[in-house]
Amino acid sequence: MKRVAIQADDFDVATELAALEQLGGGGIASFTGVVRGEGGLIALELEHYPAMTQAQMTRIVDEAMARWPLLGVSVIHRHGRLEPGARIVFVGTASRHRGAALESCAFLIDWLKSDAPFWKKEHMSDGATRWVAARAEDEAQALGWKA
Amino acid sequence: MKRVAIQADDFDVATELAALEQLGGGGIASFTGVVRGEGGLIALELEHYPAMTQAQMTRIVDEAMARWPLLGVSVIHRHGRLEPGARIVFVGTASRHRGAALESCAFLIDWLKSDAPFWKKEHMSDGATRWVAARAEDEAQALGWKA
Amino acid sequence: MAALSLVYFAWVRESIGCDGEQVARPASGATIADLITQLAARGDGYALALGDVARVRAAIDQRFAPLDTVIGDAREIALFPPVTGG
Amino acid sequence: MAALSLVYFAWVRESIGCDGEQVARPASGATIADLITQLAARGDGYALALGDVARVRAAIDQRFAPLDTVIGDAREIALFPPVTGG
Repeated sequence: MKRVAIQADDFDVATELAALEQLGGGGIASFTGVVRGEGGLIALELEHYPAMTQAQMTRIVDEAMARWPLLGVSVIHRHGRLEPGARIVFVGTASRHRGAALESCAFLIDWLKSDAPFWKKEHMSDGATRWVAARAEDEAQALGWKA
Repeated sequence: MKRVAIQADDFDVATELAALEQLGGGGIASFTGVVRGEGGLIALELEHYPAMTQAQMTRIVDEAMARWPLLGVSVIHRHGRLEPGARIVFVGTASRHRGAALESCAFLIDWLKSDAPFWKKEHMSDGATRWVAARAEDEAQALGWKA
Repeated sequence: MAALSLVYFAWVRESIGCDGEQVARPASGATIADLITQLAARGDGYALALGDVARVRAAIDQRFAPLDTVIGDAREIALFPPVTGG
Repeated sequence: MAALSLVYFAWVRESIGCDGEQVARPASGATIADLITQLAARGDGYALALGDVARVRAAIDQRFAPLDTVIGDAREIALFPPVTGG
Protein backbone atom coordinates (compact mmCIF):
# COMPACT_ATOMS: atom_id res chain seq x y z
CA MET A 1 0.00 0.00 0.00
CA LYS A 2 1.38 3.39 -0.99
CA ARG A 3 -0.46 6.66 -0.58
CA VAL A 4 1.01 10.11 -1.29
CA ALA A 5 -1.29 13.12 -1.11
CA ILE A 6 -0.87 16.89 -1.18
CA GLN A 7 -4.12 18.59 -0.40
CA ALA A 8 -5.70 21.74 1.04
CA ASP A 9 -8.26 19.78 3.08
CA ASP A 10 -7.74 18.26 6.49
CA PHE A 11 -7.30 14.50 6.77
CA ASP A 12 -8.55 11.87 9.18
CA VAL A 13 -5.71 10.19 11.07
CA ALA A 14 -7.93 7.31 12.21
CA THR A 15 -8.84 6.43 8.60
CA GLU A 16 -5.18 6.42 7.59
CA LEU A 17 -4.14 4.27 10.55
CA ALA A 18 -7.01 1.83 10.05
CA ALA A 19 -5.84 1.21 6.46
CA LEU A 20 -2.29 0.57 7.70
CA GLU A 21 -3.52 -1.78 10.45
CA GLN A 22 -5.27 -3.97 7.84
CA LEU A 23 -2.02 -5.00 6.16
CA GLY A 24 -1.12 -7.85 8.48
CA GLY A 25 1.99 -6.21 9.97
CA GLY A 26 2.84 -6.18 13.63
CA GLY A 27 3.65 -2.48 13.94
CA ILE A 28 2.24 0.80 12.72
CA ALA A 29 4.18 4.00 13.39
CA SER A 30 2.83 7.46 12.74
CA PHE A 31 3.73 11.09 13.05
CA THR A 32 1.26 13.97 12.87
CA GLY A 33 2.49 17.54 12.59
CA VAL A 34 0.34 20.35 13.96
CA VAL A 35 0.71 24.14 13.50
CA ARG A 36 1.96 25.70 16.73
CA GLY A 37 0.56 29.12 17.68
CA GLU A 38 3.68 30.60 19.22
CA GLY A 39 5.04 34.15 19.16
CA GLY A 40 1.81 35.70 17.91
CA LEU A 41 1.37 33.42 14.89
CA ILE A 42 -2.20 33.47 13.62
CA ALA A 43 -1.72 31.44 10.42
CA LEU A 44 0.86 29.60 8.38
CA GLU A 45 0.54 29.75 4.61
CA LEU A 46 2.12 26.85 2.73
CA GLU A 47 3.06 27.21 -0.90
CA HIS A 48 4.33 24.30 -2.99
CA TYR A 49 5.33 23.43 -6.55
CA PRO A 50 2.62 20.90 -7.35
CA ALA A 51 4.25 18.75 -10.05
CA MET A 52 7.62 18.72 -8.32
CA THR A 53 6.35 18.26 -4.77
CA GLN A 54 4.17 15.27 -5.69
CA ALA A 55 6.99 13.66 -7.72
CA GLN A 56 9.57 14.16 -4.97
CA MET A 57 7.27 12.90 -2.21
CA THR A 58 6.57 9.79 -4.29
CA ARG A 59 10.30 9.31 -4.86
CA ILE A 60 11.17 9.54 -1.16
CA VAL A 61 8.38 7.09 -0.27
CA ASP A 62 9.75 4.67 -2.88
CA GLU A 63 13.19 5.09 -1.32
CA ALA A 64 11.82 4.29 2.15
CA MET A 65 10.04 1.20 0.78
CA ALA A 66 13.29 0.03 -0.81
CA ARG A 67 15.26 0.64 2.37
CA TRP A 68 12.93 -0.94 4.93
CA PRO A 69 10.61 -3.96 4.59
CA LEU A 70 7.37 -1.98 4.69
CA LEU A 71 3.86 -3.26 4.07
CA GLY A 72 2.43 0.21 3.63
CA VAL A 73 3.20 3.92 3.72
CA SER A 74 0.82 6.85 3.85
CA VAL A 75 2.11 10.40 3.52
CA ILE A 76 -0.20 13.42 3.46
CA HIS A 77 0.85 17.05 3.34
CA ARG A 78 -1.50 20.02 3.40
CA HIS A 79 -0.96 23.33 1.62
CA GLY A 80 -2.69 26.70 1.83
CA ARG A 81 -3.57 28.69 4.93
CA LEU A 82 -3.45 26.74 8.20
CA GLU A 83 -4.22 28.11 11.65
CA PRO A 84 -2.65 27.05 14.96
CA GLY A 85 -3.90 23.63 16.00
CA ALA A 86 -4.47 22.52 12.40
CA ARG A 87 -2.86 19.30 11.21
CA ILE A 88 -0.25 20.00 8.56
CA VAL A 89 1.43 16.67 7.81
CA PHE A 90 0.97 12.95 8.43
CA VAL A 91 3.31 10.01 7.96
CA GLY A 92 2.21 6.46 8.70
CA THR A 93 4.19 3.27 8.11
CA ALA A 94 3.36 -0.40 8.62
CA SER A 95 5.82 -3.27 8.87
CA ARG A 96 6.09 -6.76 10.33
CA HIS A 97 8.38 -5.44 13.05
CA ARG A 98 8.49 -2.19 14.93
CA GLY A 99 12.05 -1.16 14.02
CA ALA A 100 11.33 -0.75 10.32
CA ALA A 101 8.07 1.09 10.98
CA LEU A 102 9.60 3.52 13.49
CA GLU A 103 12.78 4.23 11.52
CA SER A 104 11.09 4.76 8.18
CA CYS A 105 8.51 7.06 9.80
CA ALA A 106 11.31 9.21 11.27
CA PHE A 107 13.19 9.17 7.94
CA LEU A 108 10.13 10.35 6.01
CA ILE A 109 9.13 13.12 8.39
CA ASP A 110 12.72 14.39 8.55
CA TRP A 111 12.75 14.65 4.76
CA LEU A 112 9.34 16.30 4.61
CA LYS A 113 10.24 18.89 7.24
CA SER A 114 13.54 19.86 5.64
CA ASP A 115 13.82 18.93 1.96
CA ALA A 116 10.28 18.85 0.61
CA PRO A 117 9.55 21.69 -1.84
CA PHE A 118 7.36 23.82 0.42
CA TRP A 119 7.69 27.45 1.41
CA LYS A 120 6.04 28.81 4.54
CA LYS A 121 4.79 32.30 5.22
CA GLU A 122 3.91 33.31 8.76
CA HIS A 123 0.99 35.65 9.42
CA MET A 124 1.33 37.36 12.78
CA SER A 125 -1.30 38.90 15.06
CA ASP A 126 0.15 42.40 14.49
CA GLY A 127 -0.49 42.07 10.75
CA ALA A 128 3.12 41.37 9.83
CA THR A 129 4.01 38.55 7.47
CA ARG A 130 7.34 36.80 7.06
CA TRP A 131 8.66 34.06 4.78
CA VAL A 132 10.32 31.39 6.93
CA ALA A 133 14.03 30.86 6.18
CA ALA A 134 15.48 27.39 5.64
CA ARG A 135 16.34 25.86 8.99
CA ALA A 136 19.93 24.75 9.41
CA GLU A 137 19.04 22.29 12.19
CA ASP A 138 16.56 20.44 10.02
CA GLU A 139 19.11 20.19 7.24
CA ALA A 140 21.65 18.71 9.65
CA GLN A 141 19.10 16.14 10.85
CA ALA A 142 18.21 15.04 7.31
CA LEU A 143 21.90 14.73 6.43
CA GLY A 144 22.24 12.14 9.17
CA TRP A 145 20.13 9.72 7.11
CA LYS A 146 22.33 10.13 4.05
CA ALA A 147 25.56 9.21 5.87
CA MET B 1 -0.84 14.75 30.24
CA LYS B 2 0.11 11.27 31.35
CA ARG B 3 -1.95 8.16 30.73
CA VAL B 4 -0.90 4.62 31.58
CA ALA B 5 -3.45 1.83 31.14
CA ILE B 6 -3.39 -1.96 31.24
CA GLN B 7 -6.69 -3.36 30.12
CA ALA B 8 -8.38 -6.35 28.52
CA ASP B 9 -10.54 -4.17 26.26
CA ASP B 10 -9.54 -2.74 22.91
CA PHE B 11 -8.73 0.97 22.70
CA ASP B 12 -9.48 3.69 20.17
CA VAL B 13 -6.33 5.09 18.59
CA ALA B 14 -8.15 8.15 17.25
CA THR B 15 -9.33 9.14 20.75
CA GLU B 16 -5.80 8.81 22.13
CA LEU B 17 -4.27 10.83 19.30
CA ALA B 18 -6.93 13.53 19.52
CA ALA B 19 -6.08 14.07 23.20
CA LEU B 20 -2.38 14.38 22.34
CA GLU B 21 -3.10 16.81 19.48
CA GLN B 22 -4.91 19.15 21.91
CA LEU B 23 -1.77 19.89 23.92
CA GLY B 24 -0.37 22.66 21.72
CA GLY B 25 2.70 20.75 20.54
CA GLY B 26 3.92 20.60 16.97
CA GLY B 27 4.40 16.85 16.76
CA ILE B 28 2.58 13.70 17.80
CA ALA B 29 4.27 10.33 17.31
CA SER B 30 2.56 7.02 17.81
CA PHE B 31 3.13 3.31 17.58
CA THR B 32 0.40 0.68 17.49
CA GLY B 33 1.27 -2.99 17.87
CA VAL B 34 -0.99 -5.60 16.29
CA VAL B 35 -1.03 -9.39 16.78
CA ARG B 36 0.39 -11.09 13.68
CA GLY B 37 -1.21 -14.36 12.59
CA GLU B 38 1.89 -16.14 11.37
CA GLY B 39 2.90 -19.80 11.54
CA GLY B 40 -0.57 -21.02 12.45
CA LEU B 41 -1.09 -18.71 15.43
CA ILE B 42 -4.75 -18.42 16.34
CA ALA B 43 -4.41 -16.44 19.57
CA LEU B 44 -1.88 -14.83 21.85
CA GLU B 45 -2.58 -14.91 25.58
CA LEU B 46 -0.93 -12.17 27.62
CA GLU B 47 -0.39 -12.58 31.32
CA HIS B 48 0.93 -9.79 33.51
CA TYR B 49 1.67 -8.99 37.16
CA PRO B 50 -0.88 -6.24 37.70
CA ALA B 51 0.66 -4.22 40.56
CA MET B 52 4.18 -4.51 39.18
CA THR B 53 3.31 -3.95 35.53
CA GLN B 54 1.32 -0.78 36.24
CA ALA B 55 4.06 0.58 38.55
CA GLN B 56 6.84 -0.17 36.07
CA MET B 57 4.96 1.27 33.10
CA THR B 58 4.36 4.44 35.10
CA ARG B 59 8.04 4.59 36.04
CA ILE B 60 9.24 4.26 32.45
CA VAL B 61 6.79 6.94 31.31
CA ASP B 62 8.12 9.24 34.05
CA GLU B 63 11.64 8.50 32.83
CA ALA B 64 10.70 9.40 29.24
CA MET B 65 9.08 12.64 30.45
CA ALA B 66 12.26 13.53 32.36
CA ARG B 67 14.46 12.70 29.40
CA TRP B 68 12.55 14.48 26.62
CA PRO B 69 10.50 17.71 26.75
CA LEU B 70 7.12 16.04 26.31
CA LEU B 71 3.70 17.64 26.58
CA GLY B 72 1.93 14.31 26.87
CA VAL B 73 2.34 10.56 26.84
CA SER B 74 -0.27 7.86 26.45
CA VAL B 75 0.64 4.19 26.90
CA ILE B 76 -1.93 1.40 26.71
CA HIS B 77 -1.26 -2.32 26.92
CA ARG B 78 -3.83 -5.04 26.61
CA HIS B 79 -3.77 -8.39 28.42
CA GLY B 80 -5.77 -11.57 28.03
CA ARG B 81 -6.52 -13.50 24.84
CA LEU B 82 -5.90 -11.59 21.62
CA GLU B 83 -6.45 -12.89 18.10
CA PRO B 84 -4.47 -12.00 14.97
CA GLY B 85 -5.29 -8.50 13.81
CA ALA B 86 -6.11 -7.31 17.34
CA ARG B 87 -4.34 -4.24 18.70
CA ILE B 88 -2.09 -5.16 21.60
CA VAL B 89 -0.18 -2.00 22.54
CA PHE B 90 -0.24 1.74 21.89
CA VAL B 91 2.31 4.46 22.60
CA GLY B 92 1.61 8.10 21.78
CA THR B 93 3.83 11.08 22.57
CA ALA B 94 3.40 14.83 22.00
CA SER B 95 6.11 17.45 22.01
CA ARG B 96 6.86 20.89 20.60
CA HIS B 97 9.28 19.36 18.12
CA ARG B 98 9.27 16.10 16.24
CA GLY B 99 12.61 14.74 17.50
CA ALA B 100 11.48 14.42 21.11
CA ALA B 101 8.15 12.88 20.11
CA LEU B 102 9.70 10.30 17.77
CA GLU B 103 12.59 9.32 20.03
CA SER B 104 10.52 8.96 23.19
CA CYS B 105 7.92 6.89 21.30
CA ALA B 106 10.65 4.50 20.11
CA PHE B 107 12.17 4.38 23.60
CA LEU B 108 8.84 3.50 25.23
CA ILE B 109 7.84 0.82 22.75
CA ASP B 110 11.30 -0.78 22.93
CA TRP B 111 10.93 -1.00 26.70
CA LEU B 112 7.38 -2.34 26.50
CA LYS B 113 8.30 -5.02 23.96
CA SER B 114 11.32 -6.28 25.89
CA ASP B 115 11.31 -5.37 29.58
CA ALA B 116 7.67 -4.94 30.57
CA PRO B 117 6.44 -7.69 32.92
CA PHE B 118 4.30 -9.61 30.44
CA TRP B 119 4.40 -13.27 29.47
CA LYS B 120 2.95 -14.49 26.20
CA LYS B 121 1.46 -17.85 25.39
CA GLU B 122 0.85 -18.80 21.79
CA HIS B 123 -2.19 -20.87 20.84
CA MET B 124 -1.68 -22.64 17.51
CA SER B 125 -4.22 -23.93 14.98
CA ASP B 126 -3.15 -27.56 15.70
CA GLY B 127 -4.13 -27.13 19.37
CA ALA B 128 -0.56 -26.76 20.63
CA THR B 129 0.35 -24.02 23.08
CA ARG B 130 3.76 -22.58 23.80
CA TRP B 131 5.10 -19.95 26.20
CA VAL B 132 7.19 -17.44 24.23
CA ALA B 133 10.83 -17.24 25.34
CA ALA B 134 12.52 -13.91 26.04
CA ARG B 135 13.86 -12.50 22.78
CA ALA B 136 17.57 -11.74 22.77
CA GLU B 137 17.22 -9.25 19.93
CA ASP B 138 14.68 -7.16 21.82
CA GLU B 139 16.95 -7.14 24.85
CA ALA B 140 19.86 -5.89 22.74
CA GLN B 141 17.70 -3.10 21.31
CA ALA B 142 16.55 -1.94 24.74
CA LEU B 143 20.14 -1.95 26.00
CA GLY B 144 20.99 0.60 23.32
CA TRP B 145 18.92 3.20 25.18
CA LYS B 146 20.77 2.61 28.43
CA ALA B 147 24.22 3.20 26.95
CA MET C 1 6.11 -11.89 61.73
CA ALA C 2 3.36 -12.49 59.20
CA ALA C 3 3.53 -15.25 56.61
CA LEU C 4 5.11 -14.55 53.24
CA SER C 5 2.95 -14.24 50.12
CA LEU C 6 4.18 -16.00 47.00
CA VAL C 7 2.77 -15.31 43.53
CA TYR C 8 3.52 -17.29 40.38
CA PHE C 9 3.23 -16.38 36.71
CA ALA C 10 3.26 -18.04 33.28
CA TRP C 11 4.65 -21.61 33.18
CA VAL C 12 5.86 -21.36 36.78
CA ARG C 13 2.19 -20.86 37.75
CA GLU C 14 1.01 -23.61 35.39
CA SER C 15 3.55 -26.18 36.63
CA ILE C 16 2.87 -25.48 40.30
CA GLY C 17 -0.85 -25.46 39.63
CA CYS C 18 -1.87 -22.33 41.51
CA ASP C 19 -1.29 -18.59 41.13
CA GLY C 20 0.02 -18.05 44.63
CA GLU C 21 0.07 -19.14 48.24
CA GLN C 22 1.14 -18.15 51.76
CA VAL C 23 4.25 -19.81 53.23
CA ALA C 24 6.04 -19.61 56.56
CA ARG C 25 8.63 -16.85 56.54
CA PRO C 26 12.12 -18.34 55.88
CA ALA C 27 14.92 -18.04 58.43
CA SER C 28 16.52 -14.60 58.80
CA GLY C 29 19.17 -14.08 56.13
CA ALA C 30 17.54 -16.45 53.63
CA THR C 31 17.68 -15.37 50.00
CA ILE C 32 15.20 -15.82 47.17
CA ALA C 33 17.45 -18.60 45.85
CA ASP C 34 17.18 -20.39 49.22
CA LEU C 35 13.39 -20.10 49.03
CA ILE C 36 13.38 -21.50 45.48
CA THR C 37 15.53 -24.49 46.53
CA GLN C 38 13.21 -25.17 49.46
CA LEU C 39 10.10 -25.01 47.23
CA ALA C 40 11.65 -27.21 44.50
CA ALA C 41 12.34 -29.87 47.15
CA ARG C 42 8.57 -30.34 47.46
CA GLY C 43 8.87 -32.29 44.18
CA ASP C 44 6.21 -32.73 41.45
CA GLY C 45 5.08 -29.44 39.90
CA TYR C 46 7.34 -27.43 42.20
CA ALA C 47 10.41 -29.37 41.03
CA LEU C 48 9.31 -28.92 37.42
CA ALA C 49 8.77 -25.17 37.82
CA LEU C 50 11.71 -24.31 40.04
CA GLY C 51 14.24 -27.14 39.67
CA ASP C 52 16.29 -25.25 37.08
CA VAL C 53 16.96 -22.01 38.94
CA ALA C 54 18.64 -20.45 35.88
CA ARG C 55 15.21 -20.26 34.21
CA VAL C 56 13.54 -18.47 37.13
CA ARG C 57 13.30 -14.75 37.77
CA ALA C 58 11.89 -12.99 40.82
CA ALA C 59 10.48 -9.80 42.22
CA ILE C 60 10.28 -8.61 45.82
CA ASP C 61 7.31 -6.40 46.62
CA GLN C 62 6.67 -5.75 42.93
CA ARG C 63 10.26 -4.93 41.99
CA PHE C 64 12.62 -7.19 40.04
CA ALA C 65 15.25 -8.62 42.39
CA PRO C 66 18.31 -10.83 41.81
CA LEU C 67 17.97 -14.32 43.28
CA ASP C 68 20.68 -13.62 45.87
CA THR C 69 18.55 -10.88 47.43
CA VAL C 70 17.79 -11.44 51.13
CA ILE C 71 14.04 -11.75 51.68
CA GLY C 72 14.12 -9.83 54.98
CA ASP C 73 10.72 -8.33 55.82
CA ALA C 74 9.35 -8.42 52.27
CA ARG C 75 5.60 -9.04 52.01
CA GLU C 76 5.37 -10.54 48.50
CA ILE C 77 7.78 -12.63 46.44
CA ALA C 78 6.92 -13.29 42.80
CA LEU C 79 8.50 -16.14 40.82
CA PHE C 80 8.22 -16.30 37.04
CA PRO C 81 10.06 -17.00 33.77
CA PRO C 82 12.11 -14.18 32.19
CA VAL C 83 9.60 -11.56 31.01
CA THR C 84 8.97 -11.53 27.27
CA GLY C 85 7.58 -8.02 26.97
CA GLY C 86 4.21 -7.15 25.50
CA MET D 1 12.31 26.05 -30.54
CA ALA D 2 9.38 26.86 -28.27
CA ALA D 3 9.55 29.60 -25.66
CA LEU D 4 10.76 28.73 -22.15
CA SER D 5 8.28 28.60 -19.25
CA LEU D 6 9.36 30.23 -16.03
CA VAL D 7 7.58 29.63 -12.71
CA TYR D 8 8.20 31.56 -9.49
CA PHE D 9 7.50 30.66 -5.86
CA ALA D 10 7.34 32.32 -2.44
CA TRP D 11 9.02 35.74 -2.18
CA VAL D 12 10.53 35.40 -5.67
CA ARG D 13 6.94 35.21 -6.97
CA GLU D 14 5.78 38.06 -4.72
CA SER D 15 8.65 40.41 -5.69
CA ILE D 16 8.25 39.75 -9.40
CA GLY D 17 4.50 40.06 -9.09
CA CYS D 18 3.39 37.02 -11.08
CA ASP D 19 3.62 33.25 -10.68
CA GLY D 20 5.20 32.60 -14.05
CA GLU D 21 5.67 33.72 -17.64
CA GLN D 22 6.99 32.66 -21.03
CA VAL D 23 10.33 34.06 -22.17
CA ALA D 24 12.40 33.73 -25.34
CA ARG D 25 14.74 30.76 -25.10
CA PRO D 26 18.26 31.94 -24.10
CA ALA D 27 21.27 31.39 -26.38
CA SER D 28 22.57 27.82 -26.63
CA GLY D 29 24.90 27.07 -23.73
CA ALA D 30 23.26 29.57 -21.36
CA THR D 31 22.97 28.46 -17.73
CA ILE D 32 20.28 29.11 -15.14
CA ALA D 33 22.63 31.70 -13.59
CA ASP D 34 22.84 33.50 -16.95
CA LEU D 35 19.03 33.54 -17.12
CA ILE D 36 18.81 34.93 -13.58
CA THR D 37 21.30 37.74 -14.39
CA GLN D 38 19.32 38.61 -17.53
CA LEU D 39 16.01 38.70 -15.60
CA ALA D 40 17.48 40.75 -12.70
CA ALA D 41 18.65 43.34 -15.26
CA ARG D 42 14.96 44.14 -15.93
CA GLY D 43 15.11 46.05 -12.62
CA ASP D 44 12.25 46.71 -10.14
CA GLY D 45 10.71 43.52 -8.75
CA TYR D 46 13.02 41.32 -10.85
CA ALA D 47 16.10 43.01 -9.37
CA LEU D 48 14.65 42.64 -5.87
CA ALA D 49 13.81 38.95 -6.36
CA LEU D 50 16.88 37.85 -8.30
CA GLY D 51 19.60 40.48 -7.67
CA ASP D 52 21.24 38.40 -4.93
CA VAL D 53 21.80 35.12 -6.73
CA ALA D 54 23.04 33.40 -3.54
CA ARG D 55 19.47 33.51 -2.22
CA VAL D 56 17.93 31.87 -5.29
CA ARG D 57 17.42 28.16 -5.97
CA ALA D 58 16.17 26.54 -9.15
CA ALA D 59 14.61 23.48 -10.72
CA ILE D 60 14.66 22.34 -14.34
CA ASP D 61 11.62 20.37 -15.45
CA GLN D 62 10.57 19.77 -11.83
CA ARG D 63 13.96 18.64 -10.55
CA PHE D 64 16.31 20.69 -8.37
CA ALA D 65 19.26 21.89 -10.44
CA PRO D 66 22.44 23.84 -9.56
CA LEU D 67 22.54 27.36 -11.02
CA ASP D 68 25.41 26.46 -13.35
CA THR D 69 23.23 23.91 -15.15
CA VAL D 70 22.86 24.55 -18.89
CA ILE D 71 19.22 25.20 -19.80
CA GLY D 72 19.43 23.29 -23.09
CA ASP D 73 16.02 22.11 -24.27
CA ALA D 74 14.33 22.28 -20.86
CA ARG D 75 10.66 23.20 -20.94
CA GLU D 76 10.22 24.70 -17.45
CA ILE D 77 12.60 26.57 -15.16
CA ALA D 78 11.44 27.27 -11.59
CA LEU D 79 13.08 29.99 -9.47
CA PHE D 80 12.46 30.14 -5.72
CA PRO D 81 14.04 30.67 -2.28
CA PRO D 82 15.67 27.68 -0.54
CA VAL D 83 12.85 25.28 0.38
CA THR D 84 11.84 25.32 4.03
CA GLY D 85 10.12 21.95 4.17
CA GLY D 86 6.57 21.41 5.32
